[in-house]
Amino acid sequence: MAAAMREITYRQALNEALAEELERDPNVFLMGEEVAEYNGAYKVSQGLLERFGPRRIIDTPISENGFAGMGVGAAMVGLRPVIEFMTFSFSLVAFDQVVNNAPNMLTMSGGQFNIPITFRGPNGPAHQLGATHSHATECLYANVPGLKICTPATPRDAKGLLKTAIRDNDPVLVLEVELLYSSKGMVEEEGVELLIPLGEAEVKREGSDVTIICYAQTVPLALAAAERLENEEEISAEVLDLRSIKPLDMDAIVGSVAKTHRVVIVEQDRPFCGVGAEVSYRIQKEMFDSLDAPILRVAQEDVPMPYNEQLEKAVLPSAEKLIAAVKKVCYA
Amino acid sequence: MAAAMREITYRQALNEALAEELERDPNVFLMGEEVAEYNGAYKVSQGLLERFGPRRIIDTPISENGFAGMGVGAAMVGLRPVIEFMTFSFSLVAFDQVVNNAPNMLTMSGGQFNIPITFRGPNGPAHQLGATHSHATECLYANVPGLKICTPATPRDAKGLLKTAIRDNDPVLVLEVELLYSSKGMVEEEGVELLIPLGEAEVKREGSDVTIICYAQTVPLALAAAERLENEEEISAEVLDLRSIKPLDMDAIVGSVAKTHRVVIVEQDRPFCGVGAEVSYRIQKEMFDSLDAPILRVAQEDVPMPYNEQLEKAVLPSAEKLIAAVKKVCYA
Amino acid sequence: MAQPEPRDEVEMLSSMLLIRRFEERASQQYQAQKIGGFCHLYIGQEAVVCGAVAAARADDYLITAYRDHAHALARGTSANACMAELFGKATGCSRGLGGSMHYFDRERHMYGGHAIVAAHVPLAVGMAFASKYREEDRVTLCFFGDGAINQGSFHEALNLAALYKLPVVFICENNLFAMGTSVERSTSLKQIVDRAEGYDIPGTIIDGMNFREVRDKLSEIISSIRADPHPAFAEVRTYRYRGHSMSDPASYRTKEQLEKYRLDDPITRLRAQLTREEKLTNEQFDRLDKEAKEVALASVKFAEESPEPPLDKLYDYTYSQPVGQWPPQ
Amino acid sequence: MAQPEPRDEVEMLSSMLLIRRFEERASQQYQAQKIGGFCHLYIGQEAVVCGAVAAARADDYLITAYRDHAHALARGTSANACMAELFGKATGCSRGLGGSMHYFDRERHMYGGHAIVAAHVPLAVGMAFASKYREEDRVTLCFFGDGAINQGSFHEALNLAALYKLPVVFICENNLFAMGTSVERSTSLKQIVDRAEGYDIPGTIIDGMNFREVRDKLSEIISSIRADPHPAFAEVRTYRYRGHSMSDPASYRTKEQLEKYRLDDPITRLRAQLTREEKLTNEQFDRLDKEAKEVALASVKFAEESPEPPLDKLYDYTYSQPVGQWPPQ
Ligand SMILES: Cc1ncc(C[n+]2csc(CCOP(=O)(O)OP(=O)(O)O)c2C)c(N)n1
Ligand SMILES: Cc1ncc(C[n+]2csc(CCOP(=O)(O)OP(=O)(O)O)c2C)c(N)n1
Ligand SMILES: [Mg+2]
Ligand SMILES: [Mg+2]
Repeated sequence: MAAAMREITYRQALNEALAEELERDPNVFLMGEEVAEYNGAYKVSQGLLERFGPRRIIDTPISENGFAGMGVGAAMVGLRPVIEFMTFSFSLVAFDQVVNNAPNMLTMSGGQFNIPITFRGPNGPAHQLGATHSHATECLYANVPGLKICTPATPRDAKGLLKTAIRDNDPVLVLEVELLYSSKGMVEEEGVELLIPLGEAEVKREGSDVTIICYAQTVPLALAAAERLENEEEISAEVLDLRSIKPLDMDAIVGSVAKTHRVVIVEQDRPFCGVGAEVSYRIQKEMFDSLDAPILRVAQEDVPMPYNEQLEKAVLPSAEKLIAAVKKVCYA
Repeated sequence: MAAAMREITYRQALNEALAEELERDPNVFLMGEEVAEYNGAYKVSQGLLERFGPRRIIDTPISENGFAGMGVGAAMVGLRPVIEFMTFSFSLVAFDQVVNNAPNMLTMSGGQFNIPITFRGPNGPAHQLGATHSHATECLYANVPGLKICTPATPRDAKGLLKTAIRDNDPVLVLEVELLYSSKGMVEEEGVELLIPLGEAEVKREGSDVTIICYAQTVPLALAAAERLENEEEISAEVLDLRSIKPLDMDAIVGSVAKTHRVVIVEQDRPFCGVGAEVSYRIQKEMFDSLDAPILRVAQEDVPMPYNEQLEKAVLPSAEKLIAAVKKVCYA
Repeated sequence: MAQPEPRDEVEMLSSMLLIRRFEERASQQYQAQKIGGFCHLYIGQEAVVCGAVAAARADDYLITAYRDHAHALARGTSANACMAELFGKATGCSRGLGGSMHYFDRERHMYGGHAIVAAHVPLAVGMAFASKYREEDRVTLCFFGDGAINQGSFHEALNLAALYKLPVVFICENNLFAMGTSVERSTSLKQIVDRAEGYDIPGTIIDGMNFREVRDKLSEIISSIRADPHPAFAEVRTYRYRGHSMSDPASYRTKEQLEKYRLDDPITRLRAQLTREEKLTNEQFDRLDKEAKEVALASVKFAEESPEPPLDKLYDYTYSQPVGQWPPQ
Repeated sequence: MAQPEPRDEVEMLSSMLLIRRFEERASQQYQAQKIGGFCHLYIGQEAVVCGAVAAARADDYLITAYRDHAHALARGTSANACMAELFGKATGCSRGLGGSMHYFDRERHMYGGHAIVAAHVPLAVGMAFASKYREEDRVTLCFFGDGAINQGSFHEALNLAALYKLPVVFICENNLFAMGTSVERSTSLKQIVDRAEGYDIPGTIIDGMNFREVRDKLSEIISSIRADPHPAFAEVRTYRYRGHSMSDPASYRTKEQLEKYRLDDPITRLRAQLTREEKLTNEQFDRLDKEAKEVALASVKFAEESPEPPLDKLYDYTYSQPVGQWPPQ
């Protein structure tokens, strides 16, 4: 990129995206639990109440189904709501609104009502929050036609994807990563219009022996593993960050796999009917003959998340598990 | 089977399963909308109120989240609830109870509380019910650890699986098929204890050229297609009915594919992160070298279900689509 | 506030007639299997939506559940567009994609047609939020049944509306039954209107068989909301003559009960009021009814002759703008 | 009903002391990063659960939200098991798998420990349903916060409990805040107890800083329920001294407010009542407090020395019986 860059946190990047879009479009508002006076449970909305006032930064009771539905209704009459779920684990009590009302309205009304809404918040396991608070919802929502889903892993992607989501005329879920809120990365200076299209993956690291497909939490994990594979195993791994789960960037996937002929998918969700299952189906369908090994996935173990730290670690995907899988597909 | 058989409907089979288990175990009760005085929206619970009384056959208000949660609570203290969702499309408003409370309790309590509950009702598209009423939820629930999911396609499987589900000590979803309620099939005489284990697929038709993997609605469809393939294309298709989505009977799948080396999955749900994706991942992982063609899936089109009959037909999997896919994998 | 002109009442009477004749045709066509899916008839409840529409402004937002034919017709959606929707035709008010339960008419501020019980109540609150956000004096009319008040989304929506003081009237069409379940068997209250107390929302009971009472009481409520935005709750007592849906024999209620309400028929009642006041002659009424029947009949012909929605547009209604690599090849 | 013996009150006082000292240790260990995840302290609210437990029978069902340490301790779960749970150890009351928000103790009829706001309220109704189904005279005590009453599951649960006349006491621990949101900003009511009117459930306001008032008013309610099963609602007014969770500075409230409640401290208050009545000497109190501190301190040592849950049991808690081909290889 030509534009001058500076280093900011993932949290700051999201905050800038919200501020810029609130500034740009008077129809944009932010609604959710603790987003205003508390400045956000994870401080993503820091300072927005002060800057934009209580008309546009709105605290809600603990009524996810209610305020998610309010967002859909407001979107039907021309506003562009940004609905924050304190975490997407709590979106499960609003599941019907997100799955039925937001994405079906356009079809059910014969094209009369598109729903320009953004649902955002942290998604996936954080650290020792236990079974009810660790849900990775991307595969649940990806199954639903009419939704778009992006999963930023870097500050730059976080800012660019959230801005794009807010401008999109259909429902978009921006699934953030709690454990990355404080992570830093280079992002274009404020004022530079940063829009990253939905449905475009990005090669985060070039490689030739194997393609590691990742997103969100598993991107830093994949990059670390790739380093170690380079140094310890002389395996050159290409790290492809999906960035969007839906639509899925098959061109980028095919492009990389055509080069490497080997694939490991590392995902933050649970395995059964997860993102890895979908991606692997598509790859084997399109590239059956150019695959030199079965596609392997590294996902959560298929158990409710335990609180205990060691057990949680054992459930989650890890660099070790990923490296083992890569070595398997490389017969190394 | 040695036991004498008679022909009954899928509806009748479910009704017998409920009656037999209510008879056998005083802790079993049936709760849901219109299950008692109305004899069930689809008449599955016909006559049960009269026979077992209002203490055990309980009508509820339209409060799915509430009565699903009641079921979980009652199960915590030793009852064995059977919760009817009028359709699983309405289970989406109870999603949190089914996904968080029922399957997580055993883990969160360190093994103190198992939840012997059965959630049952029709699932998947019926006929022209539109986007909100046509959800196929199997892949959403299959992603959740701690749940078991079965999908009977015949009266015999319906009776045997529902009885097993009610006796299971953990949460089981019995996903029925509205369009099959009036279909008939041979079932052991009443009194013969019919229990079909969860996690056991069944070959519904032997074949040698290709394995068609199906379940629920798509079983009759697959059998019809297999007939036509035999007659019109001289392709011998083996039809494998999964019967349970979770646990998945990989032994049966591997056994069939080892013979045919070709697979088409025909599923009633939506494609993205659906059952077909999971099954295809597992097959290519286990049997990469014995596959002679990419695995293909035939699922719903990835759009909200339209009301119009022709468009609905175009969205749904069909014998035509299945035959085309089979011919592709057979290079026919 | 000022009584609307009698002209309006005659107009609303023919609107009620059209709704009834339209649905009689619809039920006939359903039996002839020209119509698929679920079909819920409104016959008997006509005074409720017509009274509300008479009390409201044409640009007030209106949203309801799946028993929605009347709500579109009362707002002026043509019988042709409504019947075509039942036939699943491209000329339907939802282009044949929504069906009986999902009527929409953006132009007439009819926001559906929603089939998940009570899931549209939060939508109504969001629409009212938008009016307040934009400082418009629009009021949102949110219709739902007696069965809807036991859903969580109803509860969350009412608390939110009260908390934010939003301009919305929650209109509970209490027809005594949710499918086969009577109100006493679904709700732990002597009267539904009391539920509004749990949110400090003012509640009113209205006789839903009496057009004038519905119109006048809602007029008062709506103008008080326009003056100063706040939510209000109306329990409108009415009755559906037919079963819950076309497949329901309604054996859970007595002939006597049905007869009692038929004697109180909203159309007969308004007609009587108007004739007594010499604002309507029998001839005029017969003409109105004849017109309604003709319009309904014509709508069937229109629907039959209308084209199916094009198959090649299958993927055009999932997203409103082109989406990268979707649909997958 | 007859006043419990003074002995009981002294016992409950030490129970309150143990809760406080235990949580002071827990907060210290959390800062030392021996404890992970979220940790919500109950300090200041001790009289609520202790009053309820004193009013109830040991076999009455008890269930609460995630601020649950006190509910287990008051029911007799050992400080060791509670502290070990925070440390994620195999000796914890949930074997280290549940953590702070998910305490369970089947033996003592403590049914959790639930972290999704209000999602446990329907569970409580199901437990009460089971008692009635089995014709037991057990009462279910369901605790939840002021923030929980705006969730749909709360609403559906209360209507169901009232409809089926189930023996359950809904105990709203109103500590004025849900995280940073005060009750006025979350609920459209002057007083929370009024929400019970929307279900025809009898409601009572209780001073949650006064152990005796909590015990006596709940005793009355519980015995009336035992005599004739029905739901009841109690708004118990209390205050949490600490932030919402360990990470919350609680800058949304004033020092003055906190001080006001500290002056009304439930432990100091019960102590004063007992000493005034010469049922407790200062020496006795100091001994009780010393004991509580020792037990809390010992629980830390116990937790530290306890084993981690075995890794090879990772798959043993997903299903309670062996499952065909699961886990997949
Ligand atoms: C969440 C949900 N549960 C169940 C249903 C099935 N259902 C459709 S209409 C209905 C009864 C609704 O009754 P009421 O609200 O009184 O409206 P009415 O039919 O009387 O107009 C039920 C149970 C549904 N559509 N949505
Ligand atoms: C459905 C849901 N939404 C949001 C949260 C996050 N959350 C946890 S506790 C809490 C506040 C609850 O306050 P209250 O009910 O008053 O209980 P208190 O913390 O005061 O004991 C919130 C918003 C959650 N756990 N579940
Ligand atoms: Mg009704
Ligand atoms: Mg509180």
